[in-house]
Amino acid sequence: MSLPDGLRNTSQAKNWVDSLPLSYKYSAGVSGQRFAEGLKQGKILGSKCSKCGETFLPPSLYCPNCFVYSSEYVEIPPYGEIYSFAEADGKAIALIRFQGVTGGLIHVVKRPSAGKLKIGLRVSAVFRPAEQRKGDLTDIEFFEIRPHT
Amino acid sequence: MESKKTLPGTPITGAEWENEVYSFRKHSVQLRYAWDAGSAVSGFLEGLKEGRILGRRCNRCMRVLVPPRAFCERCFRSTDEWVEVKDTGKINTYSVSYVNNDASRRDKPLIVAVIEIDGASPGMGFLHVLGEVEPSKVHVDMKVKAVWKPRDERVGAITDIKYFKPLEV
Amino acid sequence: MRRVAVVGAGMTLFRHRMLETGKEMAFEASRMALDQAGLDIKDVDSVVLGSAPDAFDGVHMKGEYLLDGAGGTRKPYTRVFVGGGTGVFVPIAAWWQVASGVADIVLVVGEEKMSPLLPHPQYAFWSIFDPILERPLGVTLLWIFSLEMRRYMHVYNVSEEDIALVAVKNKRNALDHPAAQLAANITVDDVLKSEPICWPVKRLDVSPTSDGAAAVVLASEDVARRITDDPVWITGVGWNVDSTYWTNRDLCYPEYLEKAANMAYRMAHISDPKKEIDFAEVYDPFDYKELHHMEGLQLARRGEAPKLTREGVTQRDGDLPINPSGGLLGVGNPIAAAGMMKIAEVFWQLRGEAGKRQVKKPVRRGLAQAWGDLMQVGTVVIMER
Amino acid sequence: MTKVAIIGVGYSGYAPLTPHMSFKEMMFEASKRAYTDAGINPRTDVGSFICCEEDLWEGISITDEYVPDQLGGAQRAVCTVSDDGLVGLINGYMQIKSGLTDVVVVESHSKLSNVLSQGDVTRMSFEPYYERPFLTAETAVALEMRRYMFERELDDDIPAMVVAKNKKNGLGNPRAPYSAILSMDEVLSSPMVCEPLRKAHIPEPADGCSVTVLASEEKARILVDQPVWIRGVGWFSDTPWVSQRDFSKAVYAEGSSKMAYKMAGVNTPAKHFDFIEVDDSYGYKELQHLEALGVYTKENIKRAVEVGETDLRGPLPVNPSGGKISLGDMVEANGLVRVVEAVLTLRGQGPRSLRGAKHALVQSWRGPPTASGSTVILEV
Repeated sequence: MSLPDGLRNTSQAKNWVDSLPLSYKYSAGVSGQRFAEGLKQGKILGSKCSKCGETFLPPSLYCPNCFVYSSEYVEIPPYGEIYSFAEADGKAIALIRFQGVTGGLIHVVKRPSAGKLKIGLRVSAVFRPAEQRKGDLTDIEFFEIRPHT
Repeated sequence: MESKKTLPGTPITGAEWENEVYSFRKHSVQLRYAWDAGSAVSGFLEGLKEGRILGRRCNRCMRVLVPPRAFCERCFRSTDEWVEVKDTGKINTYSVSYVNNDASRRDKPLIVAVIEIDGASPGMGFLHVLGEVEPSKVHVDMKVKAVWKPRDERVGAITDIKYFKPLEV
Repeated sequence: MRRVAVVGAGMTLFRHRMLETGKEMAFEASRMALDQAGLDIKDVDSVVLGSAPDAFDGVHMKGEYLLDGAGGTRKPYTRVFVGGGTGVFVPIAAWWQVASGVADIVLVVGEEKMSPLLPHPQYAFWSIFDPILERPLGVTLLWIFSLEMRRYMHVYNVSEEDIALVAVKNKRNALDHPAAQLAANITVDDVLKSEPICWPVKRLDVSPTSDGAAAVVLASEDVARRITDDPVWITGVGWNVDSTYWTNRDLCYPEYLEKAANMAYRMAHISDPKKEIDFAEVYDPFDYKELHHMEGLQLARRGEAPKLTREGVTQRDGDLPINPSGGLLGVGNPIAAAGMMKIAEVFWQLRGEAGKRQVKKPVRRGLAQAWGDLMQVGTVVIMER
Repeated sequence: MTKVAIIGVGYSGYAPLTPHMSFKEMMFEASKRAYTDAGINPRTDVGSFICCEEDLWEGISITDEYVPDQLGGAQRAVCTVSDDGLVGLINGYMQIKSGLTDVVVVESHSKLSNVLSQGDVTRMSFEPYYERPFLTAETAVALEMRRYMFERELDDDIPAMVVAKNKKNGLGNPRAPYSAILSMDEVLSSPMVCEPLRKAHIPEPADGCSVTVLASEEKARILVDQPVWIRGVGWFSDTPWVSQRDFSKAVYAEGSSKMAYKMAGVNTPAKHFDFIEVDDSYGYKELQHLEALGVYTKENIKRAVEVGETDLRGPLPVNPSGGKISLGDMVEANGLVRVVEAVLTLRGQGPRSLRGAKHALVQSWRGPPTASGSTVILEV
């Protein structure tokens, strides 16, 4: 749109530069708090729906399918497999799925010293030492390929 | 709901928040933008740099619009011409702010006002701050005048006007 | 146009900070609303969510983020937004889904989690202003409210004392609300002596920032008659947005609200709202706004709302109870959830389920209203037994 | 209940940069065109205005404050549907169907060139506790892309062929700023952004505004000679958790199209449409979406691309406009941009080979990290 007496050369077109500095402190939430406490103990916790029996990761206060309160938190063995992965800047991010669990965790996968990453490779979580854990996902340092898989 | 004594929800106290007894995740980011001012506001900003306040006239409803825009919202048509209005006006409404925009207290209160600009259509004006006046002396309909930054400090911004001050004192 | 009923409502506590994530609060309110309606999530055809600026929750496109908590997983789901007017607008957006025949049962959710933003949620409001013409002045939301309040006081010669009566009433009403964040027995003097924030606005003239969620379930007539003996009908909806250029308008009277109300009154066949509306939940983020909005809704003549308030007409046992819930001033202001709280209150009042908050006179028709943007949008819903 | 038609379309911008206009002026231009096209005056003839935008793409919180004036909507029923423009159109459709009003304006725009922190804005759309620490838009897309290609046993050349096709289609479209002659090899040799995602797969950002005017049947017949009828609408969301999705399929596109097909009585989507406009982000999304829409299957999608069935002159042209790959990514306007393209094509103002086309499908997706999308079925 241009006015009959509007801009006629590019030097007349102004733009205004400013920024929106935003700083947040997000609560992990009711289920996130349980998950965080699990991490501190070196455990991965999922939630189980009392109605459909499905187990979810990340754990949730409610079953996303049945939309009722989840009945319990269950420990998920820290062994999973690579559902997919993406590589950039020498780092690999993967979605790791666990047997019998809906969902999974997105995390860093340490590349194997020999061979390439592949879909379906079996991985396990490597936790930081207990005293370094803070109750968030970085308590898991990375996932690594399990030998002989 | 009557029968339900307690509603769902888990409040966090100020101390629990400050001491982080729960798990929190933090994220800070600086989102940067460069908004295209467009034809009307570019002209307005250029005017401010020159120490002038510009409006746009709609030749159908004959209103002089300040701040200027490329369209008349009442007639839904392009506005027709630039009009230089005065740098004086009267206070439509005002208030005294004791807080900053992050809710922290100000050292010194700030008087803010909507100023109807002389030469614009009645009731047309913009937001600015007042200076050289005590809060208790300000009143609605008070005549005010723009105090400009020196020419070489003006950059084409609403803050090229430092503040408005009473005309009568 | 199919008839549309409200068949259930639910809400969380309103608090300054909650442990629950936005998703979790949305779930808790939604679950309660579905339980009251006796419905399962599989019965729900569609979900509409309302939530105010993303800058509060700290998630871009937060409608998408909140989706599973609001019950939208693998369903038609969307979010609508008209600033502070959102809470009363969400059921309107759900209403047209049912009225058009596209959906039979719609879950309607309002959520706000303001606490994540540091150092204070108020900061987000800086970013609602024009980036070129207003933000460089360091503008806050409180400025524009105080400017509007001052203008209203000036034009209609309203005193700070009259305005303070609203805060006193609403905070006291909220003593009976189980969700309330700022219920209190205070006096006019307490309000007048509270710390000035942006004169004429003082600390006790203002509602708090809050976390919270509220939800209702809408159903088509067929479904409503099947699942409940006590449906509450939505008989009028209206909304209106004024010009962005708020410094070009006379802030003493909300014309846009009058137009929004008239849209709803026409639909509900109401010609004399003052007589035909039994009670109202009007938007009260600041005490003067209740007065302003009563006038815009034509429940009072221009400048007359302070007088009605003084005379006790707007008390729970008055002729025209206003904000029997305790309003935003007393219950709290998780923005979109606060508007939905008003919808829920009208529903509970009409069904006689408001407990200690139940207004004294028998009620058949109530109104909920919200407001927002740059003092610019009015949203109105009329509900009837 | 009344039928609903699109009676006017307008657009503005559609360029990498638009420094000569503010977003308001861009909206004014697009809406003026749409109103002229529909023969209406927005101040007297419109019952409702719907805008689709998101705060952080505008750099303004409660951005709906800034929309009414330039649309002719001041002191009118205006609202924001915080969703893709196509969902805005669907809400307008329902408003008319409900009997609330008989003319609705739907608007959506992008000023992405004004967003200097595009990556940071997108990053903020991820769930903050579990997903944001590890994901960017590119990583999230690459994860899905790899899995989808793995399950369909697609080589890199298949998404590249889609990109090359849509770049080429755009050359015939005067509105498509990113059209080009680009070989498959050039796509495959473009820089790797996040393996397997390459730069050439990613739609480039663009500024632009699209406006449509909807009307009831009665109004439409009075106002215009050539209404384009909305026969079916659908919108749908999969789980918001990236980690809980099945990357092999676009559940949202399947859900939204099923809803629209049911409404329109479409039983065999593969045979029903003269052309289709689908979201074609990253090349592979076009394929994933076509499967979800039921016009191809996971068994025959690869071959369809290889033999050129979806080419402009093939049996089922897909994205004759050039798609997002050629038009650019206009965020929340993407769906409405394609509606404008489809309407113009149905009116005979699109590619020559599609003159006489009667049935079209428009599908949209909100982009990463969402799994939300919508479908509209149009007919002349």
